[in-house]
Amino acid sequence: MQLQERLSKTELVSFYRKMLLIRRFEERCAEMYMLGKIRGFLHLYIGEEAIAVGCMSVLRPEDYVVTHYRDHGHALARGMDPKVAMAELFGKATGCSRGKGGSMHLFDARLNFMGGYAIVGGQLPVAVGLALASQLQGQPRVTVCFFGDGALNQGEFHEALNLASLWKLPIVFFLENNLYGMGSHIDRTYAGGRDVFKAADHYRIPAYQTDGMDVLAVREATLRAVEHARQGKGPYFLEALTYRFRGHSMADPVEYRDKAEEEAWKARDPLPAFQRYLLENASATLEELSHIEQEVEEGVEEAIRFADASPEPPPQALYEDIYA
Amino acid sequence: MQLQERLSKTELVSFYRKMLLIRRFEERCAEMYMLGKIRGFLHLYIGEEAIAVGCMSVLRPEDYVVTHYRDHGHALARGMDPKVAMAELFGKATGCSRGKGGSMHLFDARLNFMGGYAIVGGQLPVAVGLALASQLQGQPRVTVCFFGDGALNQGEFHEALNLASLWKLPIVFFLENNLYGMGSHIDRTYAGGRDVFKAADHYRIPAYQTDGMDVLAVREATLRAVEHARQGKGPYFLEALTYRFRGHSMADPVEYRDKAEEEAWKARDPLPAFQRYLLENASATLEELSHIEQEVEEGVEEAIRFADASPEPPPQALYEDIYA
Amino acid sequence: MPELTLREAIRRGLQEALDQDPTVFLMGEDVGAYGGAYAVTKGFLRQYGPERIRDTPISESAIVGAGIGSALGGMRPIVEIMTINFSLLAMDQIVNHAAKLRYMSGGQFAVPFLIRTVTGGGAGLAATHSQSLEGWYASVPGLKVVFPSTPYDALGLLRACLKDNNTIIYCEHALLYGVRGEVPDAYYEVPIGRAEVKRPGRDLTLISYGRGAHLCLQAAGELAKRGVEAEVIDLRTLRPLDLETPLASLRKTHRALIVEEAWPRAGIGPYLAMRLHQDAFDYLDAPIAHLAGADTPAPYARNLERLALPDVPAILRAVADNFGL
Amino acid sequence: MPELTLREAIRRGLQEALDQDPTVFLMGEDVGAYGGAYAVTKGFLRQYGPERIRDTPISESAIVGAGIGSALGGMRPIVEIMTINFSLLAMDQIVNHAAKLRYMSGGQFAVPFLIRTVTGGGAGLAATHSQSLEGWYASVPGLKVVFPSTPYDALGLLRACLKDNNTIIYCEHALLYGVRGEVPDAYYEVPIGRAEVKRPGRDLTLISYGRGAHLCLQAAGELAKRGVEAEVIDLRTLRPLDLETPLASLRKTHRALIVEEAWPRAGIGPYLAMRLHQDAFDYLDAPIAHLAGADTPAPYARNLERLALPDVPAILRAVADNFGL
Ligand SMILES: Cc1ncc(C[n+]2csc(CCOP(=O)(O)OP(=O)(O)O)c2C)c(N)n1
Ligand SMILES: Cc1ncc(C[n+]2csc(CCOP(=O)(O)OP(=O)(O)O)c2C)c(N)n1
Ligand SMILES: [Mg+2]
Ligand SMILES: [Mg+2]
Repeated sequence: MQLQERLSKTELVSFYRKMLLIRRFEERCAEMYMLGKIRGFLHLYIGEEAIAVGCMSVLRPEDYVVTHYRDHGHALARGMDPKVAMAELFGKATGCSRGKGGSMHLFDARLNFMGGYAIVGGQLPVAVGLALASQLQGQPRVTVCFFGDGALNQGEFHEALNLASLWKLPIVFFLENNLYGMGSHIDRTYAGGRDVFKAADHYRIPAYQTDGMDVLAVREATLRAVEHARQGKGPYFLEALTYRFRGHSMADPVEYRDKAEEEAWKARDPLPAFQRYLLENASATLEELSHIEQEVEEGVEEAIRFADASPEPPPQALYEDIYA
Repeated sequence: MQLQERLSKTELVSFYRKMLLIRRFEERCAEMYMLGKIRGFLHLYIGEEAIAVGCMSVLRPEDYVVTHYRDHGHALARGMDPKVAMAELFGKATGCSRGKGGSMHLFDARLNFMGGYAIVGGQLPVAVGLALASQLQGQPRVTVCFFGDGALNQGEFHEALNLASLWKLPIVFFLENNLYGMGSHIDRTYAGGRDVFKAADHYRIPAYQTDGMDVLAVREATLRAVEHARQGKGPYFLEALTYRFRGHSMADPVEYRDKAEEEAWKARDPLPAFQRYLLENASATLEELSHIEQEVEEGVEEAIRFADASPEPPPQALYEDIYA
Repeated sequence: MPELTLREAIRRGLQEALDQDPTVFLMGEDVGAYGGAYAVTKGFLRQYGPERIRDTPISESAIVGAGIGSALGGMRPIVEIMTINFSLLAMDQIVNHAAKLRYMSGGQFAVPFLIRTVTGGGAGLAATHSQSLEGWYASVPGLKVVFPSTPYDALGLLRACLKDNNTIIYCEHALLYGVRGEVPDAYYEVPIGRAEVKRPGRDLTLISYGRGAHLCLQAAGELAKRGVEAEVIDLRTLRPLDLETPLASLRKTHRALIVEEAWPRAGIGPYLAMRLHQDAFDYLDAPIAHLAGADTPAPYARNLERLALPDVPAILRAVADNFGL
Repeated sequence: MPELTLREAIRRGLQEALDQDPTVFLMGEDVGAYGGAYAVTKGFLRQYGPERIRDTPISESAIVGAGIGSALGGMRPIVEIMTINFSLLAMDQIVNHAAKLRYMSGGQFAVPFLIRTVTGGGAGLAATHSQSLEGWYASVPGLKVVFPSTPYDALGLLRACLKDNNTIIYCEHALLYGVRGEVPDAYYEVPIGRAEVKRPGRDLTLISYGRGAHLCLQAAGELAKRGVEAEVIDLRTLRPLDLETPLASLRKTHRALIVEEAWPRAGIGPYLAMRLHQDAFDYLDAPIAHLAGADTPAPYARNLERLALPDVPAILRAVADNFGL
């Protein structure tokens, strides 16, 4: 882990807190799923927390964030209240989308968190449109659009990058390359080879590959990318190398991955790694960190209590929010 | 024009005859359209004849040909009877598709001419499937799939190349780059720059750019490409640089092109150029060529007479050919 | 009152919007330099510049997605999908995103976004280019679908659409661009969701929209010569669907024929017929009749294409067969 | 007779085809190493190898196109589109190519191609993942659409589909995979285009398919307790649509309720209702009734999702409201 800008201890610790929040939040989500409190598809971000946290630490409130269905991490990193997020997963009226969107479709207008999209690749053209709006309005707003390696193979990936490049739109395409789309390894689905960021060359979009297990590396890469886009230089493509520690969804027994591969990646778990960094380089103490851990866990428990106690949406909500 | 293989005069002259047939056929099509004998959309291939003729001269009967809606040239070069082609354009029962497909949808099963496809880019995945069938059947069959520069921007282009490369399918992707899709210049629609064949790098598909106004150059490029595919080495990407001399369709007043640009390309008209070549390098005489011209024109007139005299499809044909 | 063609009426509506609302912009394949495949936006590029009249690559999905995104971002995009046939390539964006974002976000977002598209057959374009798919879109909650048949309605509906904050598919029939009609200079709107009785009558009700409305009016003229007075209803909006206007008519005439170009199972006719039969069951002298396009891919040959599409003789035959009139 | 689950019945049919017909192969997202999103093809990769069990990239359009092309080239591909929601991305290939190639070529080609896909709601997957779009495909001339509700029908229809030389959408309801039923060891087929009376009755007719057929059978059980004998018809094939079986029933019962999950305007109910009302007009004691999914995007919350989908109480209410039974 290398630090080029000067970050205060408070800032560094806040990254840790966010990553930990995502981790604990989702661990409890998995349990809530087994209890039947959360239903449908539940895709956990565990293992990839450094990406959302590193990236969001750079963004301004007015920037737009768009992502895929594996969206809890992005929502929390962007600042969504864990109570509101958990209530949404519980399908409650107090959820961010009044319980109507669920895990794959989190939205928070006040945070310019423009949504989790559950059709693989579908969010890319929408994000391009958001960036177009900002450009037309002359606003120095950047759109960051997350997607997985599976989305590389959708036609919309290609169409979106082409359009963004042609029109020099202020957008950062952020690939979370965790090597698998469900059970399919990238080598079997993507003909372009492992250094996927080079795909952007074809569209004349500058690109960079970063370590998705290192929150500071992600932050620095994002700083450059967002700066580029904000200055009107057009789109930027970032690839973060990462790994999901759990199955694709709760239904996935993960029979297609090699155990040694899993272990190697888990040894690079971004949380303990960053904890060590804080202890060694930022004069954090074990006490401080375990205090944070306690606070985070309490926050998650509070979110669960809140979600549990919240009312279901009223029946008439079924027919609300269809038209403006 | 350079000739690396040894071609007999007969062969060379047959290329000339084919190119001329396409040219004269389509010139008369335009007239027939004005007379209301042909309706709907009519897209002329005039100016691009060297591509279809050069390419088809290489293919075997068992190879598959797939193309777009600007398909008269490919059909005739592949050997479709001009009578049958013209009858189809006239909407007659004797047309290749019994009058039901029209100009944009020519098919000829006996020639393995697998069709003109009128949805831009839509033919690419279908062609990939044909190549997959040949691979699974262990046949040394190659599929050649034509498409225009407009199709580059469809997601299906990307999906098809990716799949073909992953599975090493015996297919030649043949881009007819005439610089425009309708009124849109490639510089305004495609972010990858002018040397489009390099797009194939991204999919790790070997690629080559050739002069689409030179029938022998196209032939040689195709020879290499088809050989590669036939030997099981996977897909190949060819780009032929060309220009359509007429409007996009009969409805197009062509107000978006520069006259100087048009003139420069028309000066490279593949027909007179190849005529000169035959006279200078293949000991053809003006007499021979004008005799061919006469024969071709007679053939086209015969096609028109045939189409004109042919019956409309019977009313019950409306409900035939829906299901097998 | 001045006469305009339907094309001119749409042009006027688009120009008004571009002149008055800085958030409006146009985007689509060949809307700029080429002037639009059906010349609706001819000259706009010169007038409004390439920022607001945006030629796009042939990327239907990305174009529609960019429309959705820019609407979310506070703009009011008008996207042209050259013909409704090509909208199949953008179907996911339209159905899974445009129509659902408001609902899935619990009402946090609106998608004020207009898709203009050309629909219908009859021009010899054969199977891939002659479809009437508006019925599918009209079946999707979250979308609205309008389909004007006259210059007056075209302008009035366009104005209403541009004030509405939802995703709307605005359909233009390829064969109606040259239709002329009176259009007042004074400002007016045609409300979304309101059908219109285009000709009053007492003996039967002909219900259609778009080109079909013209055919029904012509058929009504023929019927009148025989003393049969047909009431002609132009639906104008396909979603939300005005059931009250046809129901009121049906209570009077006791017979209705629905005419549309779509395949028999793909249009709005079946749903409308079902609802009319349910809601006016006791008023019906005969079943609700339905004249649709042939249940085949569109053929190219002129004679077959004619057989495949409703026309005035076919309407008269259907009236005779179903109602003995 | 041995009992199988619906999943097992489909597995058996696929295995038979793979064993007996060398032109059959499977292709789709995660059909191989993962074993299929709904575990239908679990173990197939090991059994048949990667040539015939082909994992694909997430490229719905290319996968379907490759299916069409390989069918044109003499193979008999079985493509899995993980859920019908994602088929929107392949809509153009299905509607503009698979359904039309035969017609546009004047009968020169056939496209013997099967698309297996999962459809329906009720699993808490919310708006983008809970749709019932089979009605759209059933409205397209050139396609066939089947939708089995029992293991017996699933295997019998699958066999029939694999002998048919057309493009067929084979729908599997996500909530029916575990349904058990008897499946003979001896070979049989269920013909495409034939509905089945799954329970005879005389007082009213309940018409549905897929999961709805089960709901109707349960509702019929409840009604029987009150002395009301409902005839339950399972359509099984949505295109071609068997009208004769429901008509025969209607002539006997004089009342029919159609039950389906799709949006009110998107399913096959409206067309069926229209045709039944037209063809059995004089037999009807009451209008044909229609119980569809709510006209909303699918909500996530369990209580709302329940309200959005037909269930047994809703069927009983509809029977009471419409027929006073
Ligand atoms: C268009 C579409 N096809 C298929 C699916 C089913 N599906 C959901 S997630 C997924 C894999 C996506 O992998 P990737 O993009 O790498 O994201 P990751 O899950 O690894 O974060 C698939 C196939 C879908 N949601 N949308
Ligand atoms: C999906 C789709 N979008 C739009 C069209 C309308 N259209 C027909 S041809 C064409 C331009 C295609 O250009 P190109 O691929 O370069 O081929 P060329 O006409 O130059 O031979 C367009 C936009 C279409 N047929 N299909
Ligand atoms: Mg992945
Ligand atoms: Mg071109």
